[in-house]
Amino acid sequence: MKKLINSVDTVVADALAGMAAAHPDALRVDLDKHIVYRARAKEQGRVAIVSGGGSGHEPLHGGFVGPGMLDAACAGEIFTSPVPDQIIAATTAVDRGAGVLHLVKNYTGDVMNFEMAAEIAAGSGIEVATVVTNDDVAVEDSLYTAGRRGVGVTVLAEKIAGAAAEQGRPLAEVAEIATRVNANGRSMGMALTSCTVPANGKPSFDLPDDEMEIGIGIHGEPGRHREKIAPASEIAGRLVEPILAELPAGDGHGVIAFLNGMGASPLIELYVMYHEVAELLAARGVGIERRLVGNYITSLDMAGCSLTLLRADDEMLRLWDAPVNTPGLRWGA
Amino acid sequence: MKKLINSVDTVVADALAGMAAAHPDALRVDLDKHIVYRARAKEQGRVAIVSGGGSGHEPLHGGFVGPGMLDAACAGEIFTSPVPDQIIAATTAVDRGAGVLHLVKNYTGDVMNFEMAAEIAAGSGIEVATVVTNDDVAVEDSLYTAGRRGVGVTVLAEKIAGAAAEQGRPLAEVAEIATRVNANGRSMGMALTSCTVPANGKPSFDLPDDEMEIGIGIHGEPGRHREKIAPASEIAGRLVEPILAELPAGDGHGVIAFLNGMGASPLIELYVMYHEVAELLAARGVGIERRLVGNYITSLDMAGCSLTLLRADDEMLRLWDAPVNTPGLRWGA
Amino acid sequence: MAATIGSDVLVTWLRLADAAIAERADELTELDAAIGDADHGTNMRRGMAAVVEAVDAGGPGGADALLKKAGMTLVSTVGGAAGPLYGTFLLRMGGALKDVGAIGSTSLADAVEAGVGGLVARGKAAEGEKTMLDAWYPALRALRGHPEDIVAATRAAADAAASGRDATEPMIATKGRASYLGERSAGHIDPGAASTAIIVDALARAVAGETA
Amino acid sequence: MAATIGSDVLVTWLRLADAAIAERADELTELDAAIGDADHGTNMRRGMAAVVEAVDAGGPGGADALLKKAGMTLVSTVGGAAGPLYGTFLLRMGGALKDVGAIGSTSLADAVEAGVGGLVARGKAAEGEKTMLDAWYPALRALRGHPEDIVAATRAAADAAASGRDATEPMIATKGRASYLGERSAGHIDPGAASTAIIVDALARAVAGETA
Ligand SMILES: Nc1ncnc2c1ncn2[C@@H]1O[C@H](COP(=O)(O)OP(=O)(O)O)[C@@H](O)[C@H]1O
Ligand SMILES: Nc1ncnc2c1ncn2[C@@H]1O[C@H](COP(=O)(O)OP(=O)(O)O)[C@@H](O)[C@H]1O
Ligand SMILES: [Mg+2]
Ligand SMILES: [Mg+2]
Ligand SMILES: [Mg+2]
Ligand SMILES: [Mg+2]
Repeated sequence: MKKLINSVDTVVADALAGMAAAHPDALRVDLDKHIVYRARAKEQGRVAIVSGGGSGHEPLHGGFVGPGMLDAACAGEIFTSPVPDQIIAATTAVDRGAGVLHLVKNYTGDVMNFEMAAEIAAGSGIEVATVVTNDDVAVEDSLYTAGRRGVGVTVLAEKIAGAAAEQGRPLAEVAEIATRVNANGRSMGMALTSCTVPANGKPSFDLPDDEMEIGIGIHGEPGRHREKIAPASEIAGRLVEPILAELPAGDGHGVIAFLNGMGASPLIELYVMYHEVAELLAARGVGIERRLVGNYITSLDMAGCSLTLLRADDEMLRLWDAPVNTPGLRWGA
Repeated sequence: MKKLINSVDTVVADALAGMAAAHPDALRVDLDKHIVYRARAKEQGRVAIVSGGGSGHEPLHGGFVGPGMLDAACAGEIFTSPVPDQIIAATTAVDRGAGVLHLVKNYTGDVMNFEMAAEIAAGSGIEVATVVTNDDVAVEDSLYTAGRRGVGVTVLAEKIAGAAAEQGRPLAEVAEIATRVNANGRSMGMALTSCTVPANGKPSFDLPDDEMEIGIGIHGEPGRHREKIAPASEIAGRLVEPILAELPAGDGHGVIAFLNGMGASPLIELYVMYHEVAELLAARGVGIERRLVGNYITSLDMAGCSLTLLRADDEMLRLWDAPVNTPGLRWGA
Repeated sequence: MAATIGSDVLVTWLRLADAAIAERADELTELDAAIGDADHGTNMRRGMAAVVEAVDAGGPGGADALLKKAGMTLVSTVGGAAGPLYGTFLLRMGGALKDVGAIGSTSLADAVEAGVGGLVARGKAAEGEKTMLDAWYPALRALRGHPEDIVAATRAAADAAASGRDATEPMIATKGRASYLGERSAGHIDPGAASTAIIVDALARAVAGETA
Repeated sequence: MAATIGSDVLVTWLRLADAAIAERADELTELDAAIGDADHGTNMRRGMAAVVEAVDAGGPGGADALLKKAGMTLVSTVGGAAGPLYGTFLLRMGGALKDVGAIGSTSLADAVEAGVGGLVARGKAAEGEKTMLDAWYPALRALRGHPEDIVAATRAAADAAASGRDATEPMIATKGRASYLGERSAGHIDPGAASTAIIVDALARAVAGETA
């Protein structure tokens, strides 16, 4: 295992210290509890948004803390959801009297820890709403299983709900918009290589030099199946087709197309992939209203990419265009 | 070799098509000549800046085209400088009557191709000034050699000179500022893995599982020496010390600290590295005025990082803080 | 043949469990790498170490208080699925021992049953979904088989947990991360069932008189 | 024993050089991977293919026009160090052949000397710095050794270029990318010297009557 780290036990703490040092004017990092806050809290009377999850997906979530997006992010250990104490502390700190939205990716651990925290926070008089993202079409959705994973749509939900909160909308509305984003967004990912969890010290799965995994998540879980590596144009098809098969038609609205890198695939390759995705969507008659290409929700040092399509109505687009000023996503501000 | 590409011959063309598709409102890409332009040219009477170089360093240079930074970027083949025809076409297209600055990284090929282009452009009546960056302390500077490589400082020079050009300063002043940035900036890089040039199909150098290269450039050149992998804190020392040994004292001004990823190292590791760098600089009494952490000048799929320190006077800091709105770097706009 | 145990044995249990988990953490992580996210051993080691630290720090005795403190510590330090699950298990188990003085086989089984009820309430899984429940349920049934002999009961429970762990190998997961793999989850032992087998074995050893 | 050649032989030269470079492009790239940036073979293959395409497209004949067209094509298609260098070489070589009718050994040597002068003017390197100059200078000296026999002269030049190429192996580079490696550049053949040896060999074969 080759990584720029000090030791497997201090990766998360060291990276948070680095974030604090890199963004002293924008962020305040609780290095004890592993919580990233905005340097300046938003005004009283506004809904706050707290997210969080295991580390290893940077810039998600800490990099999305700032005006127009999150109020706080709780960083768990690598691929391990944060604990209720962190979530309660963050929720209490950012509540401006208008309630707090918990944006949670659908993993058993994340859901349970946020659930415990929300129960306790509610008990202390803070209004908490929870929206769970579950956009990964690689996983079958069923009442009888853990359901689909929350992946790329989380970034879009954090941005769009964040803008709604910034406008002063009430908690129920902010939660409704986040729910709507999740309901209209679908994702699919693929990997050229496994990631290596530091504490494990070796790749989570072995992948021969001429094969790729299709349908991977963001935690080094192997995918749904394996096949020979293929040109970018074919890989684009493996991502676009299953998404379109499950994407709500949504009154023929166009999409926000989000081509995401898994951490170790360079931007030049992500642009190659985005070109193929855009061509495919054009051929399928799907209009692209907005685009995002880059490493936003990663899986440590995995090479590969994921595609998220969000069928976006006019309100979502307006909120998407609203100013955002975070280390990981910034425009209009 | 595992890459998200269609074929080794079309990587650059496909990636440029992807850039065009990903940023239709911000960029205009000449897919024939491989030149990235701003969607809206700047006003008449302003100095324009053209840069460029081999591809494989994304977002450099095309991702830095936009208000506050470059006017055009010429994309060569992978690791191969652009040809004079491209540079002449870009120079002619962006000249707004106030002359054009060529920002060139110090590699024999880049220097010669820009030189030929500048001769021809000057012949057709366009005022051209050239600033060559050469900040890599891994390479000895000598009158009798090819000299130091241009690496990380190029990003800072593009930003700072870009802001000066935006303010309407004359060509000589813009060139002087770029020269000053280069003169006061130094860099040092290291690699955990080699990159793989697509047409070569295998890593440019072999590196055992427990070794790293110190003093690498951005083209998969092996470094100056090889050693056992070490904790981030020690790696930080390998970068900081040789830079400080050659960094101008500059009236005790603080620095802009730029911790750059080589393409395949995830952000969590870059933050870990930045933390160590910041601690070391504090211990050495070097004030950090501004910081930039991320993948900005990459070397395909190489894992590793480089550090650039720029001894920044007040004018440089003001220009650094000025609005910039490009796909790769954006603030205040 | 001991008929009852005191809370000192539960302290020993937690210490033995900590040591066994620490020793086998890499194995647990490797099981999790195959069908999950390669953190179960790291998570459990961190949590059990914190539990022993909390126990060492002392405080009001009694099985009830001890297990509640241990449960709260797991909830606060583990995260992921295992934190809330094992944490809730111990919290409920402690609750069930509230007014029990000397703990016999039946009251221990009642307490484990309360713990398992907590697991189901939290995780909403059932037996046969390839989770830690597939080790806990057999363990509970085995405990009930020896109402008079807590040593035999816990030894039988440990053996049953181990068999339950092995029985998860061919299962196709429908809960937890392994469910994302669908049919590819078959052929691997569930990491949570494996950690449960370790923990129940530590219980049997503590009850049998092993010291930590 | 031919005493002179016409521009048709130069066309054959370019074609043979294209074929030989294409065939050995991977080898050149591998040499460049060791001490440069792994693109020399790709660059040269792209450039020579474009040269042959330009030659095929026809246009005004004559050694002068032919080599200028080839040089401009290299400048416009290769990039990197090799594009301006080989491009300038051919431009200057063409210029030197401007008013030469039938090309004899001496006028060929004069033209190559003009080309080498272009390399030095562009690249500001000297012999012994581990660049293509270390193949060109020996080739030029060998050419001058057979003023009456252009076949023998070019064959000697090709052999000298090959020896010059091999002699770059122990050198420590002070120009070009390999210079970044300092002492680690020793032990590797310079890729530009290797491509030069291929190109001079193609010249000798064309002059000896080989067809493309
Ligand atoms: N819904 C559930 N009910 C019971 N046990 C579960 C459930 N989901 C997961 N588990 C158990 O948790 C174990 C995984 O724990 P761990 O790896 O620490 O958490 P995470 O899956 O969040 O990384 C699984 O092996 C399984 O035994
Ligand atoms: N200053 C120079 N003078 C002469 N030849 C040079 C000089 N610099 C580099 N070269 C030659 O160019 C070759 C490299 O060409 P190429 O790989 O195509 O360009 P680049 O170095 O830009 O990638 C070297 O092997 C060397 O022979
Ligand atoms: Mg986990
Ligand atoms: Mg090159
Ligand atoms: Mg796990
Ligand atoms: Mg080269």
